[in-house]
Amino acid sequence: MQLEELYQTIILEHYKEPHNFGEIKNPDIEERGYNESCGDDVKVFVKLINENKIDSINFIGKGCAISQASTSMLTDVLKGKSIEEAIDFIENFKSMMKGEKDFISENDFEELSAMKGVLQFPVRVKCATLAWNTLKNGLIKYQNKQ
Amino acid sequence: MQLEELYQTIILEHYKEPHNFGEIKNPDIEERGYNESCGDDVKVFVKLINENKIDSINFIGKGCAISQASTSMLTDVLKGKSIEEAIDFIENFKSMMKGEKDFISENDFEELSAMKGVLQFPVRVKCATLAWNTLKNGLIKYQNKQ
Amino acid sequence: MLNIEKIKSDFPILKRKVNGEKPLIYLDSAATTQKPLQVIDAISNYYKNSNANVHRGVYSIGHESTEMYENARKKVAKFINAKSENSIVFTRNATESINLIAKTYAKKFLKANDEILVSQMEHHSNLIPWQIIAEESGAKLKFIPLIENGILDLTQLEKLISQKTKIISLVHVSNTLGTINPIEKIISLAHSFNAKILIDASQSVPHMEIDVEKLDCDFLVFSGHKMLAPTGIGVLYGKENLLEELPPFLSGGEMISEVHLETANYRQTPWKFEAGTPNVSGTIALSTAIDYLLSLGMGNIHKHEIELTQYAIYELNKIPEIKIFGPTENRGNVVSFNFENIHPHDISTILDNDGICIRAGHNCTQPIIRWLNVSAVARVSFYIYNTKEDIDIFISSLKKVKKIFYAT
Amino acid sequence: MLNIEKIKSDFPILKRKVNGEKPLIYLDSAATTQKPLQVIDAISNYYKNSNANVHRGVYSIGHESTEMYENARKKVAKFINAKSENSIVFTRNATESINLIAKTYAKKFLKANDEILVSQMEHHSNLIPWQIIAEESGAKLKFIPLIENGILDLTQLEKLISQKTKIISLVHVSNTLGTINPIEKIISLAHSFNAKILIDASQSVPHMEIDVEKLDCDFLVFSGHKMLAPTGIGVLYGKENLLEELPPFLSGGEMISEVHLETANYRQTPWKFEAGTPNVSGTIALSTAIDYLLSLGMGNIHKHEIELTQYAIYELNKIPEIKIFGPTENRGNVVSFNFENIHPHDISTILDNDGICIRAGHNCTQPIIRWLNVSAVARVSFYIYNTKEDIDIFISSLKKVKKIFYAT
Ligand SMILES: Cc1ncc(COP(=O)(O)O)c(C=O)c1O
Ligand SMILES: Cc1ncc(COP(=O)(O)O)c(C=O)c1O
Repeated sequence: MQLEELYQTIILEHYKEPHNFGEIKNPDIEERGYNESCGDDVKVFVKLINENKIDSINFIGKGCAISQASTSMLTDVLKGKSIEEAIDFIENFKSMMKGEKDFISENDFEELSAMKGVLQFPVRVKCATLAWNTLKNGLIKYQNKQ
Repeated sequence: MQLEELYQTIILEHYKEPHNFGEIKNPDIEERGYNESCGDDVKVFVKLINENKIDSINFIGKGCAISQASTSMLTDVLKGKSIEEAIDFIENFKSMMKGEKDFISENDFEELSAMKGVLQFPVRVKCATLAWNTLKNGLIKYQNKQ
Repeated sequence: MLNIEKIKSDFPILKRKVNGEKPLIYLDSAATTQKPLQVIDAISNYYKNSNANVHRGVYSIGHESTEMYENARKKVAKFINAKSENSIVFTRNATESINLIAKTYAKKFLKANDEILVSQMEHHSNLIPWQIIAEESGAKLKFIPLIENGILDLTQLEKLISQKTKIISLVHVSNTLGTINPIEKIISLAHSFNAKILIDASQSVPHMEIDVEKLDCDFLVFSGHKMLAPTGIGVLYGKENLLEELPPFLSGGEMISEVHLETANYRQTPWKFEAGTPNVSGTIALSTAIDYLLSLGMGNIHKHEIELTQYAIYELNKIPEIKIFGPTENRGNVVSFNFENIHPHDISTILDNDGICIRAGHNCTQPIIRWLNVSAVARVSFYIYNTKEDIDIFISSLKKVKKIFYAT
Repeated sequence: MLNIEKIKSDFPILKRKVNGEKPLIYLDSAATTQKPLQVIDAISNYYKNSNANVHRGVYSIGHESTEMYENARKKVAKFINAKSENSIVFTRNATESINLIAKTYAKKFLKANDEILVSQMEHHSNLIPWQIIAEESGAKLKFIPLIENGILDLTQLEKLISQKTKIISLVHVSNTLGTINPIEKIISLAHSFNAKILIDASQSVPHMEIDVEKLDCDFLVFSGHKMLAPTGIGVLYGKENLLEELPPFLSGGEMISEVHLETANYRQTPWKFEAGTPNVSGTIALSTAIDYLLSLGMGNIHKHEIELTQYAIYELNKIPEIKIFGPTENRGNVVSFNFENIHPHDISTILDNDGICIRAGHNCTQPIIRWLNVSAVARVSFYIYNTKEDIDIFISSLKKVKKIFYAT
């Protein structure tokens, strides 16, 4: 059943109790993303160590189960990475969500592979990638400012 | 044959040698008519006797055989009529051209009944009535001014 | 009484299966309606038999297409009881109709410090054009607020309206709340202040009898695609003398009389407002759509929709986690709701898996969504081809949503 | 080489008889073309299978219609070799496309004493919008005059253009004279003065290969109905960065991002310019029309038309009382002519009686008609479904005209 692949337990758990939800005071990076066709709205906050290593990511915003779960997973999985590593990771995830790359279900990607179900629902891919695109924008703006 | 009813000899004769073609100096009435969908353009001039009886009607303008012939006939047939009679006559002619009234082929209407053929070509009815509508506008404006 | 089985059989798309073997249950007619074969065939037949540019060719099919086009105008005029077909301007959609009035009326009449009045429940299409015109003209845009479950605050309206008010632009039936506004009352209020009033009838003309003569509104707009006709055809009704006073909107071929290099004269209303080759097939198909609606009877349609709406509300109310928005009575055939802790998108996706189309999001009414203090809503809307069985299937699919989300 | 028999059989209307038993000979494709069954079916199939509003529904058929709509944009972009589909804005017709640029570009960039340049051979649709904008902005409208048989006076153009020239709007192929203008040269001339240039390609995109990248024009417009697609769908091509700079045109649903009561943000190009529900079926059918044209090959189409045009001119020249207008070489598939002492309307009526559709009048180019010093012209124009036999029938019917008018 497709639907069960979309609404896997792990996704619903992240949706109901998203990790790292809430603002960060004085973040190094703060970026808002908006999906105009549906109104999903997300803001991500990043604290860096040494202007490069991601110390923590938080988010606020409203959205569907897919977008909330995907954002919640993002905050877990990118923690500890350098800006460059994070951008790479985001690109990889986006390629997988476009169906251009197979899903890897090891290491960091293990939990994320729950997102594979979204591929069968093309209209929902935007929900899954909103926060990722938003964070990427924020990271690149930060790099350009340095 | 429909076409032969449209382009009757009498119509072609009026077209080739229209009666009362040319401007009148110091007319009592001067009115222009324009058919925006085809560009037909006519100007009628009227000289009155005693501010009411039509002494003469002339016209200038460019147009198809139907419009030129119809205008030429108009200048003949309305001569000598009072303004009220002329307006009545015009209304009668228009009703006939709309198919609302039968064509009468007696008295003044004898020659005009050649216009009956136009009824089978609905797009061309406008050509046949352009000068008549124009003259009516002119007559009514004159009446209102008095 | 409508014979829904017969009606359903006229709509080819309703025979379609989605997501495997699920029959299509279409509950998004407020966004756009499905089309009966009669309307689809009207388009095909036009192109197979009579296609030619209008108002141009002296030849037979050119005359034929022009007659069909102008007869459609007469049909529309009669449908909303306009005195003259010269009151009917064909546009692309309701949005363009509103823009036409905003851009020509404002150009001619609005000055700085004049006031424009709209409500807080407008569709974006009846809001943004006025925001832009207000900015360009220096006029002030004011808002009739919402109260209770989403009705207009008429007390506030009476305070807001004044001799400064030059135009009121108001939705008849809200596409999100379902509210039916008391437009008769507001139209005469507007006129008592010498203000003009435009009615956005996008959600009413398709569903009930509208009589512009009786209403006495100055302008009224709607879209063909929300009433069985194809996309790309909209209507602007205007009182003939008012339209005659307005400057042209777009310009070019068709709308002119005499043209010189430096200047041009314009044709009379309504052609003055129709620049370039119009959507001829769309217009003719709109005429067929009106025939179809009239053959059912607007009264019967309205009655059928009220029944469906009441049934849907009754059934939805049985699910305790569901909250319905909008007034409890005197409402159109639109029901917006939320499911506690479940985002409308997720509802829509799960329903879609069962072949059910519902709308999820802001419905092009972000100010209402903000007023409701939610991030989005789910919406169902009904039309002549819907049945109580459709609603039963919808409700049982909603229970599946609940199971998926509330189980873990 | 085109297989005309095969092509003819794709056009249902060409099987139709008019005025009794005369087969239809359609020689007015410059006004609008006939439609092949493939295009007619594209509309029907859309409504029978996939109809839903675009960019809104999260459900399957909403996704389907949105994909079809956006794929049509990609198809159009590829057809004229635009770098990005974001350069393609869908409008109602070429006329609206020109108005869009006149009204947004002028609003943003034109000041008093700036200059706008058009030619004396423009269609009304590429003249009146500039007259209006000139009046509103205080900019001056100047005209490239005609010389000889109806070609642009390039010497005058070089005197007219200056740093004051902000935009040139020029027809590619004249719909009355058939002149093909040297647009490559004029585009680079415009750019050397930092002027923007819009090309009215209404009579070229349907008939020859157009490459906007190579041309380097800033804007280019055309209508679907003149290239096998339905009425109600037009195209505006614009360089993406230029479109991005322009303010919105019409406003409402679809073209916005975030909306508050007082303000709104707009979406990016091209959606910023598409307000309200678009003509979805028309857009999809345009895509099918392009497929049809590509399957024949634009080069083959152009070659076929040149042959027909030369043949028609050769045959018309045999009738001494006929005068052909327009240049003798390097011309498009449009032939305007007059018959001594016979008005074009009368020609058209007599030909229509033989089932032949030709245009008679001013062809929406009154300034050309005035320049030719005539009151109207007759015009034939050809497309993929026309043959030399059509022209033979046309010529023998013209001889009947002569007999009727010259006999008495
Ligand atoms: C050269 C030219 N420009 C513009 C137009 C206007 O096209 P439309 O009426 O489709 O907007 C036409 C067609 O009539 C044309 O031939
Ligand atoms: C109340 C209301 N007004 C205006 C519109 C805009 O209609 P369209 O997109 O056809 O212009 C809609 C439909 O979305 C609507 O529901």
